[in-house]
Amino acid sequence: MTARSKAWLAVTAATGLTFLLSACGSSRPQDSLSPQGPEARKIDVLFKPVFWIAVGVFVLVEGLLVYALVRFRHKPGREVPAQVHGNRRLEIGWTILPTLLLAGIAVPTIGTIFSLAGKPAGNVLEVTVTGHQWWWQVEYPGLGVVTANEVHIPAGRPVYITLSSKDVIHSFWVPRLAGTQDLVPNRTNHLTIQADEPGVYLGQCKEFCGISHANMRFRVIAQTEDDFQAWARQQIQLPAPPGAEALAVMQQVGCGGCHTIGGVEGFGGIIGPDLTHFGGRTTFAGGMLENNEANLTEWFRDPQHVKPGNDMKIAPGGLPGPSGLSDDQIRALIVYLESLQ
Amino acid sequence: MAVHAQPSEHSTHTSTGLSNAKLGMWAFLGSECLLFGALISTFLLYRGKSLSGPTPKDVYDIPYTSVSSFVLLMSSLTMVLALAAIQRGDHPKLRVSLMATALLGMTFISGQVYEFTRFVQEGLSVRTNLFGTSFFVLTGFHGAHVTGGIIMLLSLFGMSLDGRLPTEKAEAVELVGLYWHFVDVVWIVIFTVVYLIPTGK
Amino acid sequence: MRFQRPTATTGWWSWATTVDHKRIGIMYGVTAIVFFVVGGSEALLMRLQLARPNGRILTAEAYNQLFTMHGLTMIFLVVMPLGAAFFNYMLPLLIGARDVAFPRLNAFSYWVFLFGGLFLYSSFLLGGAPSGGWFGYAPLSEQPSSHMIFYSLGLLVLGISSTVAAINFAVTIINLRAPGMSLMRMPVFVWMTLVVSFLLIFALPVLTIGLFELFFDLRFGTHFFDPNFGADPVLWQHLFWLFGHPEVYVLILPAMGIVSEVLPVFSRKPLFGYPVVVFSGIAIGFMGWGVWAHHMFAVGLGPVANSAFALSTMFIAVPTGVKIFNWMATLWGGDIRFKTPLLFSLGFIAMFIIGGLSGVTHAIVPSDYQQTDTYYIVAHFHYVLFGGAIFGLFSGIYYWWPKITGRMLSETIGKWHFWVMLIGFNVTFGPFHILGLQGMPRRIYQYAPNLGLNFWNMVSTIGSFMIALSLLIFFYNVVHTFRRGAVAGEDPWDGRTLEWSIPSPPPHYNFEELPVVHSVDDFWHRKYAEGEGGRLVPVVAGGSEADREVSTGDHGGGGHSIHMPSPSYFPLVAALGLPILCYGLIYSTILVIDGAVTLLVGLYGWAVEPSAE
Amino acid sequence: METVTDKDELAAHPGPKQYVLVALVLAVATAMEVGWYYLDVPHGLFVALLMFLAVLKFSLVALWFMHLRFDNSIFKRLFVTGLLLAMAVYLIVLTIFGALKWPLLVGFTAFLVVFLPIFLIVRARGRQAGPG
Repeated sequence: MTARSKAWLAVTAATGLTFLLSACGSSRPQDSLSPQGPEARKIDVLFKPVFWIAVGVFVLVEGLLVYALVRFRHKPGREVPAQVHGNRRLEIGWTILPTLLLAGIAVPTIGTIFSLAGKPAGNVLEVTVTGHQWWWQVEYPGLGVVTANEVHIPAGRPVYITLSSKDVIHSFWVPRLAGTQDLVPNRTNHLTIQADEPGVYLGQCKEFCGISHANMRFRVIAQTEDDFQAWARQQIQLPAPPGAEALAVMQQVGCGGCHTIGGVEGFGGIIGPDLTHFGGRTTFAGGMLENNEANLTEWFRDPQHVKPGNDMKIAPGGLPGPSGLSDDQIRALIVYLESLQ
Repeated sequence: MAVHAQPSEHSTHTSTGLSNAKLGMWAFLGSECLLFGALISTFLLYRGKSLSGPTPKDVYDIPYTSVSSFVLLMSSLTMVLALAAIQRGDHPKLRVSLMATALLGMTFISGQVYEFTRFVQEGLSVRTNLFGTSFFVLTGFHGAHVTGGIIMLLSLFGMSLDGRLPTEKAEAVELVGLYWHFVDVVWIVIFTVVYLIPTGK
Repeated sequence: MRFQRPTATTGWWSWATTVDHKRIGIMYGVTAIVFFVVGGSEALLMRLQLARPNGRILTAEAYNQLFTMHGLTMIFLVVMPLGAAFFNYMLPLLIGARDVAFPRLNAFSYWVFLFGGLFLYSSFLLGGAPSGGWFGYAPLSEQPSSHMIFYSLGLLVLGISSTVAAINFAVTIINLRAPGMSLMRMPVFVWMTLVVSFLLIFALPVLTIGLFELFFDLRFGTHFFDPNFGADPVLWQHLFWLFGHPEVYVLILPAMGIVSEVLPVFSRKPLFGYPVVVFSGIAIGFMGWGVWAHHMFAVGLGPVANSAFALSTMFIAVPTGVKIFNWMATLWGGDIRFKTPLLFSLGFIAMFIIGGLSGVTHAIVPSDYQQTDTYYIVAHFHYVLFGGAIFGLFSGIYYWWPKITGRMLSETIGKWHFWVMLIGFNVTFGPFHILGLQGMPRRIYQYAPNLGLNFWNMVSTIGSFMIALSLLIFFYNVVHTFRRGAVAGEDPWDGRTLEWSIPSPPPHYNFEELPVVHSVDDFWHRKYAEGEGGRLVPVVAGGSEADREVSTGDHGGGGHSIHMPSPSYFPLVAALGLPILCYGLIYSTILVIDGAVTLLVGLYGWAVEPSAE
Repeated sequence: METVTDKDELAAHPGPKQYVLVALVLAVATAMEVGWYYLDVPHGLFVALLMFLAVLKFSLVALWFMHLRFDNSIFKRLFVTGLLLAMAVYLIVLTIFGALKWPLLVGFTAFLVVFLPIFLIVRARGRQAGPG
C-alpha cells in the first residue's frame, strides 16, 4: 500500500519535471526556466544543476524509505526485531556527507551573488524605474525620455536599472531577463538586465503592494540598437495639441491634475503616468490592459471597476465610481490619446 | 509575571530543587532582554537620521538625568535590603525598605514625567521626528515597566501590613526584586547608550 | 476580597474554571481544529478564485483579506495551538508529573489565546480584516486600507499567550520530571517542547516590539516605519523575520517530536541515535537564529550579507537531514505495523524531504532572486508546514487519541483519511512548484490568461477540495467512534513512554504514584528485557506490575489523598481584560480603563488566592 | 547539576554590608560616567570607557543584587542566553544597516568576543551534566 503511494509520488514528480522542462518561453512568457539573456542565464546555470542534485537526493532517500517499509513490514510470526540503539560511524557519515555536498554548492552560489551584484562594464544603458501603486515610471536620464510600464531596451546591451519607490515596497521582475530586485522607499537598489534578441519580455510586481498588486505588470521591449535610438528620438518630440472637443472633456475630468502631456497648457500632473506618448504604448493601466479602443472605453466608463483602488477617480466631484462620460466624449478622448505617438 | 508567579505555586520537591516561580521569572527576564534590545536598537538605528530637529543635544539635560538615574540605582539597594530583611524575618525593616524602594521609584517616574513635559515644551513630541519617536517610546516603555514594579512593591507592602506576607513567602519579595533590579540594569544601558554616548563630545 | 471558589466538576463552569492541564489541552485542541476549518475554508475560497484566470468570485480586497487571515489563522490559531494542545495534555504524562508548573497561568494562556483569536476575527465585522499579509510589510501595513491595527493588537495578545505558555512548559520540563528522569532520559517530544519553549521565549519579544512600533505608528502617529520622516521600512522586516524564522521551527519541531515518538512504537525498535536526534533538534533551535535574512535576499542587503545568510541557511539543512536519516534507520530492521499514526508520520517524512530539498534550492540566493515571492515559495512552505507540521500533528492525534478519549479511532476510516489527504495535498501543492517557476507571483487575486498558468491552477484547486474531503472523513471518524469505538485500555499500541502506564483517559491526578525512571522508554523496559544481541525477552506476566517502583514518601491510596490545584475564576477574568483593553485602544479610553481594571482585578484575585485549598 | 535547596542558597547570600558596598561602587561608577562626559576625552576613548562602566554596573547589579553570583547557575544561563542572543542578533542587524559608528561596534564586539566563548563553554558543560 505504502509502496504504491510512493511509486505514485515518483510519478507526480516525474510528470512535474517533464512539464518543467517542456516549458518553452513563447507559451509561458514569464517562465523563469527559459532565460533569454546573460543575467538570467547566470541564475539558470546555477539552479538547474542544484535542482537535479535535489531530485537525485529525493529519489535516493524516498527510495530507501520505500524499500525499508516494504522489506521490514510486519509479517505474522516474525520475531521481535533486534534492538539497535544507534551507530556512531553511520551517524557521523550522514552528518558529514550533506555538509560536503552543501559546501560544494555554496562556492558557485557566492560567486554568482557577487557577479550579479556588480555594475556591468562596457556600453551600459542607464534606466531609472520608480514604483507607484500600481504602475511603473520609467526614465532614461541620459536621453531625457520619460515613459511608463514599458521599458524599451536595445538588445544585446547591458541595461543598469536604478530602482526606488514612491510609496510602498514593490519588486521588479522580468523572469526571462533577470532575477528580482525590490523597490524600497528611502533606498535605491540596482539590477542589470540584458536581452539576447529583440522581443517582448513580460514582467510583474512581485512584492505584495496593496489591493491591485496583481495588476501591477509591465513589459520590457528589446529592440535593435537602431530601432531603440529611433524610439528614443521620437519620445522627445512634442505631439500635436488636442482638438477642442477632447480638450473640453479632459478639462471637465481634470486629467491635467495628475497627468503630464508635453506641450499642453495645464497638463503637468505627476501623480499618474506621463501621457505625452501614450499612443505609442502597447499597454496601459500599469501594463494590465492592451492599449486598444475596447479596453480604453471600458476604462473611461469606470477605472475603479477595471483596476480596484487606483488613483483615477473621475466620477463627478473626483469620486470613485462610473465616470458618467458619454460615448462621444470617451471616443474623443481615445482618438486624441491614440494620436499621441 | 511576578504577580502570577506566586510562591503558592512553588512546588516543594522539584527535579532541580529550585522554585518554579523563580525559574519562570528568570526565563521571563531573559525574554525581556530581547524586548528592550529591539527598542534600543531602533533608537541606535535612527540616531542622527531625523530629518528635522530637535536633536538630543538640543533637549537633553544630563545633570538632571544623572540624578534620576542615581535615584533608580539606589532603589535597587533598598530593594535588596528589603529581601535581606524578610529573609531574616525582620518585618518592620522589610516594610520600610519596600516603601523606600517604591518612593525612589516614584521619584524616578515623576522625574521622567517632568522631563517629557519639558521636551514637549521645547518642541519634541513622538510625532516630531525619528528621535522623538524612538526616544519617547523606548524611555516610556521603560517607565511603564518601572510603574508596574511600583504597583507590585505597594501591593507587597499592603500584604505585609495585613500580615499576609509571612517569612515563608520571602520568595514573593525576591521575585519582585529580580524584576525591579532588571528594570534598573536596563536603565543603566539606556543612560549610557541613549543619553551619554549620543551627546558626548 | 475572597469570594467562593468555583466548585463545579462537570458542565460549562467546570471547563471555564478548570486548571487541569488535560482539560486545557483538550480546549486548545478543539479550538485549533475549529480555526483549522475556518482557515481551510478561506483557502478553498482563494483556490476557487484562482481556478481560472481573471477569477471573478472574490474582489481584490476580499482576496487580500483572505490570504492574510489564512496565514495568520494557520500559524497562530492552528499549528501553534495544536502543538500547545499536545504540550498541555502530554507533557506532564510523558515526564511523569501531575500537572504543569503553573496550572492557573496555563488556563490564562488558553483564554488569552482564545480571546486573541476572536479579537482578530472580529475585525471582519468592524470595517474589514487585515489585508496587508501575515508578514505585514511596512509601509503598506501603515496605509489605512490595510486595516492592520487589528493585526498589531491581535498578534500582541496572542504573543502574550504564547510567551506565558512557553515559560510554563520550560519550567515544567526543567522542574517537574519524575524521579530518575534526567534530561537525557526524556522522550524526544519533551526535548522538542523544551526547544520550542525557549525559541518562543526569546523570539516573541522581537515581534512584540515590531507590532508595538507598528501600533504606535498607526494609532499615535509615530514614525518608526514612515519613509516620509526618513525611517527605513526594512527595519520591520528584520524585526519580523528575527521572530519569523525561529517561528518556523516552533511550528515544525513539535511534529518532529511526535514522529520521533511514533516511529519506534510502530517499528518496535528504539529510536536510532537518540542523543543525535536530540542534539540536532537543539542545533536547529540555535541555528534558527542565524538565518532570518534569507527571507530578505531581494531587499538589497548587499552581496556580503546575502552570502553570509546563504551559508547559514544551507547548513541548517544538515541537522534536519540528520533527523531524517535517523528516523529511517529507526524503521530499518524493524517490525513495521502500518497503523494510521505511523502512516501520518511516514507522510511527514516523505513530504518534509520535498520541502527541505526545495528549501535548499532557494538557499541558493541567485535562484531565490527568481523564486522569492512566487508560488514556488508557497509550495515550499506548504510542504514544510502542511506536509510537515499538519501531517505530524495528525499522527499525534491518531497516536494519542486512545489515551485522551479511552476509545480507538477506526483504522479503516483513518487510512482513508490519510490516503485522501496525502494525494489531495500533493495534487494541491505539487503544482505550485511548477506555477512558481513558470512565473506566477504570490498574493495575486487574479492572473492573466496568456501566462500559461491555467492548467496547473485548475489542478491545484481540484486537489484543495480533496484535502477538504479528507478532513470530512476525519470528522466522520471522530463522530463515528466517539461512542462506538473499541475501548482502548491502558496500552493499545504496546507503547514505550510513561503515558501508556496509566488508565485511558487518565485520572485527573495522572499518576497514582509518581513513577521512578531508569532509562529512556522506561515503560517499554518494564515490559521487555533486552537479551544478548539486542534480542527482546518479554518480562514474565505481571512482572511489569510487580517490579514497578514507587517513589517513596509520595501520596498513594487510589489518588484520594492526592492534592491537586483547585479551579479558579481569575485566569478567565484576567484574560478577558486584554481584548477589552485592545478594543479600547482602537475605539475609546473608557474601554481601556475598563479592560485594565478587569485585568488588574483578575491578577489581584489570582495573587491573593492560594493555588489549592 | 547539583541540587541546591533554598536553605543553602540563603546561607550563601551576602548581608546588608556587602550590598551597601556594592551600592557605593555603583554610585562612584555613575559619578565617573558623568565626569567623563564633561571632561574633554576623544570620542572613541569616551565610548569605550562608558561601555566599560555600563558593563561593570550591569554585572554588579546582576551578580550581587540579583544573586546570580550565589544562586544556581541555571538562572545565570537562562538570563545570559537572552542577553547574548539579544546582543548578537541586534548587533548583526545594526551592522547590516551600517548604523554602528565604529566605537560602538568595537565596544560591542569586544564584549561579545570576551563573553561568548565563556558562555558557550558553560552551556556545553551544563548540557553534559543536565539538571536533575
